Amino acid sequence: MSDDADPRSAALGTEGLSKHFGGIVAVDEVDLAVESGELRAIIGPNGAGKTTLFNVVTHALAPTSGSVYLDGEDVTDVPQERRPHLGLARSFQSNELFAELSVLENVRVIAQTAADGTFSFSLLGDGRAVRADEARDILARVGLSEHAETEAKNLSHGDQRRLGIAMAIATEPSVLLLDEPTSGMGPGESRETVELVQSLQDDLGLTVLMIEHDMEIVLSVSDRITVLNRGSVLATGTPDEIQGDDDVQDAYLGGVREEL
Amino acid sequence: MSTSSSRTLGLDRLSAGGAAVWGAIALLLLVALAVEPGLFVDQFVGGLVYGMTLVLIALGLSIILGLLGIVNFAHGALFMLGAYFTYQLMALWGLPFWVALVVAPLLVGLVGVLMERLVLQWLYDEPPLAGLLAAFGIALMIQEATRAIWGDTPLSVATPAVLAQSADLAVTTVARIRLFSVVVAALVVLGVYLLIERTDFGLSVRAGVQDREMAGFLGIDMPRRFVLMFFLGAVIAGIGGVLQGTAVGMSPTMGQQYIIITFVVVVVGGIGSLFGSVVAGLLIGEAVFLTPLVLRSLADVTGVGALAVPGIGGLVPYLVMILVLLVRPRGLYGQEGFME
Amino acid sequence: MSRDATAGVLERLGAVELGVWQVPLGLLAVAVLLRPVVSHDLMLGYPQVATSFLIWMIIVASFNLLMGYTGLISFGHAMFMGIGTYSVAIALSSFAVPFLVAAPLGILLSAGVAYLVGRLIAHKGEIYFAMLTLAFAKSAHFVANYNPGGLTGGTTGLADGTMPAWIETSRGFTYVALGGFRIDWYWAVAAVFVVGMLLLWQLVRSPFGRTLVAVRENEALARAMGVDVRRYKVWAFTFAAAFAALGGVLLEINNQGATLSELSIVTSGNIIIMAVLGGANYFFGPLAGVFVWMFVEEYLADFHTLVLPLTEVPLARIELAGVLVYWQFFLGLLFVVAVLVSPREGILGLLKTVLGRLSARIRGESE
Amino acid sequence: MPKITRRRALEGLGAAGIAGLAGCSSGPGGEGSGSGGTTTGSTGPMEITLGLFTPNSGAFAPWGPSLETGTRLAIQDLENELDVSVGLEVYDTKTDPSGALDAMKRAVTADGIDFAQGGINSSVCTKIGTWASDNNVSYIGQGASDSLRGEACQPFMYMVYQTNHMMATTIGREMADTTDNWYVLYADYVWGHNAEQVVTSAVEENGATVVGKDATPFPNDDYTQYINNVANSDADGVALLIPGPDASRAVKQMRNQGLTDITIGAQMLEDMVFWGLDHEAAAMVDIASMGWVNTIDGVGDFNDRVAEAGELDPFVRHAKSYTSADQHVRAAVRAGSTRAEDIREELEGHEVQSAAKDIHGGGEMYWRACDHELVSPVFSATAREASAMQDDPYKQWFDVTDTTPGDDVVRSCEETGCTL
Repeated sequence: MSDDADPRSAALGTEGLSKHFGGIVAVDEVDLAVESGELRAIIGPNGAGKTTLFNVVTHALAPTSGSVYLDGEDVTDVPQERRPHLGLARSFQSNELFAELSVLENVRVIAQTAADGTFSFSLLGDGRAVRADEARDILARVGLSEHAETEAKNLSHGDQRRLGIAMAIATEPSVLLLDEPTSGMGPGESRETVELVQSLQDDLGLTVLMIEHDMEIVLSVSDRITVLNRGSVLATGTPDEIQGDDDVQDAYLGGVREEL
Repeated sequence: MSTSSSRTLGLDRLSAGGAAVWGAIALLLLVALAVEPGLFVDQFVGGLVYGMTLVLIALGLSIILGLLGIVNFAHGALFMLGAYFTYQLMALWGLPFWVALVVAPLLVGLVGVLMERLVLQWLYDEPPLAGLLAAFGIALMIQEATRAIWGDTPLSVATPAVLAQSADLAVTTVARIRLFSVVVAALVVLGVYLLIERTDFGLSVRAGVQDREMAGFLGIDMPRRFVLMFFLGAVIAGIGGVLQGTAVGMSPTMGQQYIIITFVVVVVGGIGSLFGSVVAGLLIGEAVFLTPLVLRSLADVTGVGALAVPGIGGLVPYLVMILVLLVRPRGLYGQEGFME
Repeated sequence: MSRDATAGVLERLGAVELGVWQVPLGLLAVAVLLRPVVSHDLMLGYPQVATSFLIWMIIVASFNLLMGYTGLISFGHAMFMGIGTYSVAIALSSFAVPFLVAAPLGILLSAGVAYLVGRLIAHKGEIYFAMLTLAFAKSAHFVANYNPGGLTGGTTGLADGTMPAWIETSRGFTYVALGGFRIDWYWAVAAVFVVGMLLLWQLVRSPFGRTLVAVRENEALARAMGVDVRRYKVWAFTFAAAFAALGGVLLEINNQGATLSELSIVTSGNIIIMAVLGGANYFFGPLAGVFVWMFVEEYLADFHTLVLPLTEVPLARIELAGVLVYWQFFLGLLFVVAVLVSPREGILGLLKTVLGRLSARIRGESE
Repeated sequence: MPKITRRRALEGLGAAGIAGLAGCSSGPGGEGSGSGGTTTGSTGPMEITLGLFTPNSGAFAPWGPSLETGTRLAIQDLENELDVSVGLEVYDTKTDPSGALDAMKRAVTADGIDFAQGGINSSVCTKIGTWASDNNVSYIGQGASDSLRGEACQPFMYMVYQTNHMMATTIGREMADTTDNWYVLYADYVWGHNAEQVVTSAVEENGATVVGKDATPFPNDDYTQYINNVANSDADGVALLIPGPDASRAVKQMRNQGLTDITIGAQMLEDMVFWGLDHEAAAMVDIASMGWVNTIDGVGDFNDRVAEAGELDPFVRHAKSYTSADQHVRAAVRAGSTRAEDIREELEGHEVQSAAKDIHGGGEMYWRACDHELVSPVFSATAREASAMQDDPYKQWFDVTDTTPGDDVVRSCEETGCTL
């Protein structure tokens, strides 16, 4: 069982994507084809290479071999900073912020970058005014309006994660990679965050690729699920298919159940 | 695929370029050897000795930087203190050199511990700049205190009789005190290697550096281990100071003079790699001693006198650093992701 | 406690709400008030030094574009200042090029060198970058010392024939004389200071400058979000060099020529110290840093030179002067304390905290 | 009524502190004239404020106090002998031209010094001397580089120290007489470069050969590679043109490395640099040219007075500072003015007759008009045997072997390139 679609025509596709660290194979010949508008969950045990896969897809790390496609374009060699401008955005597993800037400024700077490109000599005018309204809209959308002037580092953990999503949205993406958007949140907060992701996806027509641990969430919201194990794809399918897959049960879900 | 092939190609080009560089260097050295064989051997041995002196000073710095992440700008001041404590013990209190060789480094170690406990321990989680600036302030304080206690005028101690003459190495002669320094430096390097790589203590420190929280969970008392590592780094600086003070003499600015070149050694070697510091120290020592000779020989051979740039020796370490870092961004043996 | 970097100190002190005018007005106030304040008898007591203050303020502020706004620490910033100084001195003494032609050329040259060096090293890790700037600065120093073609004057530097014809000087007073006009050199520098600092301020408040701040805050995130971090760093480095050279060009007249100390590592170190002392997080931080540094140095150094005349009381001389000769000890202590409080806040940060607490207390009482 | 300034306030503070500690009240020093220009009052002594520029920090910091002591001794003598009151303001040059210039500007504009003296290294002398001349301030410096009385000479700048050329010519003869093949080690800065040129030509003019030379970084610790060069050459003599403690380091390392039988000739040696070293290393110096040494005949009680002041044992900088203050103040008194033009008129061609002449052994000393050089005798010296070195009450390690009249070795006016 795997992606049936052609990675070269999917919203986001990978073909034989691998990443080696010395002798360790962190990502092993991964083929993905995420269709436009799909919400794809990536699951797998710790150390399965999920975050590394994100890093390779976004070119935070150069792949050892293989290719990455975005809307049919081969973007394998496109540098990391160009990718958001091609519509590929991500959030991070740990809270990555411009810690000492205000929440608004965190989002605004990225909105400005989305408008100006990877580099721009805009030396005139007041930078704080550029795309500030758009940034406020995004904050309103993720429910951070009241914290707009707070320094990002002073936000609560959950709000920082939402700011991470807001920043990713500010790049005006078509494909959004979310690395454990609900980590460290309580059940209620997790639910709100997932709803936020879903509403954003609907409103903006996003394709979402999401690493998530909470199986309940994964099974309830995903269109399809890809299971990674030791760097390679174990299975891909709808939630029902994955739940019924014996390999997955053995390698992953079964283990989880036993632990529980 | 395209990625892999371009990457391999890049590596190929790099190693081809590297081979060309090494070839050119070898050729230049051969020219120098052919033109002035006797001097070449002298300078080669001299560079080795000088390099080991640099290694001795750089090693403590490298430990503190690599393991604790503190850019200890005060390391030069600790080195200087080693020399002045030697003066205090030998010239003022009349104790023999061998006592100073043991006692002075221990005293420097205590000063180091004081530094770490009072100031630097609060900066482990700050960006490297914070530690650097604080250490700079401490260096100023130590230097001024040294001026106040021992004065501005350069001082020296009598070289102990056994070490006072030169040693005949058949191909060249070297001051015995310098040779002694090399032996001590080698022993220190060996000792540090064994401590860090072969003992449980070293293992736990390395684990703690990788993941301090995890080490805390495992019940390893990291703060105490860090103090010990700082003590060790300071002691090594002190040993360097004793040897340098005895061989050359001391002045309140000697710390400043050495700290920058020592940083160059650590950076060329690659931050976080003790082995890199050793290699870089020797490399820079040789470069400082052989470059002027090579240029002079080249000037002789080609007849272009302008090639023998006077005073180039002082610039050589920096040129080596530029070259090494442009080819290998993390220095010779630097770890990926460390201090970047 | 907001540590956001661009807003001026006035707003931070909660003094006046001046909006966009606060920085221009603040700069004007510095230019107008500095000399009377500095030359007050109970301060430094002599007006000429105020000119040096302004020039160093430009230079340190240019460094803070790197350290405070982009998060790049350069150990070789003096090199870019020195290129400006030497360019003008060489142009005047060896080629009889007019100052007003040489100065822009010097600034361009400095920016050009910075651009090339930046392309090579701006993407390196923090410590590697710092050490490489040091290496390039050492090389520049070496070249000037080597005195190629007799242009740089080696260790003597350049003094003869380095002054433009329109500078008049007599017993320490310097004037700019242009077509019958004669104004004090201070006001000429003050005008350049205000214009230059306004340009720098516009640079840091512009969209470009805001992106630099994002790079400082989180380089990896900025890159992931679509910022070409390396190019921004290269251009920040280039602009910083241009402003440093602007200061260097003024220094050429102020110091009557060029000497090796304008290229030395010690000078680079002093620039860092001044930036940190004042507070790298504030636009006015470097200005405060220059003020404090020059003031502390002169003030403390005076204690020992002044008490020395009383040699007839040797014991007392040791008691007082003996300690203050080592005033740098206290400078070191100040540094350690400043870093322990916060390495990026400096004097202005401390001041702000103290005033903030005070005003909170006052407000608390009135409520 | 004197203005209350910060400096005066601090001075008062210092005085009060001292009074409290020592239990005696002693007012602050002279008020200073503050006016510049002519200061002869209708009554009372002539008041002069002298600005001293001395390296209290930087590479030459160890020298700092000696300039002040020498100056103070001269002021004592002048005030005893003449109807004059001399105030002294001391400034730190930081061994740095820019730092020295800042101090000079302040001294002239704010503290109202009448004239200036001091400065050791040539770059500092050039910087503050040029500025002083441009601003009509008289200045006597202590640099030894020939450029200071050559292309860089200035109308109101004077030099009290014998030049590199004078000392090299003196020592060059002796070096060539002693042995034939010389290796030159010179410090890589302006004085060293100048010394290298003059010593090389002096050695070669006298029939010996310079077989090799190296520019050594300054300051520098490790001389091994240069010593290797010396050892590998045919040289049987090494000319040390290295100032400060670096010279002593080089000698010590030569001894450690076993290069003990080589002849060492030192240009413009200042014995003080050896005093941190053991006797044996200093004893290796065979030939030295010196501007002054404390074993000159006829020095009188100068040595004792310096030793009493306590900071450093008497050496050349004490004598040169004494001479500077002595000559400057006397010129002003003779002229009845401190204007730079008037002092220039008094100094040019003036023959020294004061105590400054006695402490230099009584040989002829005069201010040459064409380049403002104080033409004075050059001393040749050699180190004593280690056992014969005297340490108490002050260090006497070197003996004068010969005294060469200044006129015999000074460059002719045409050769200097100075056009005053």
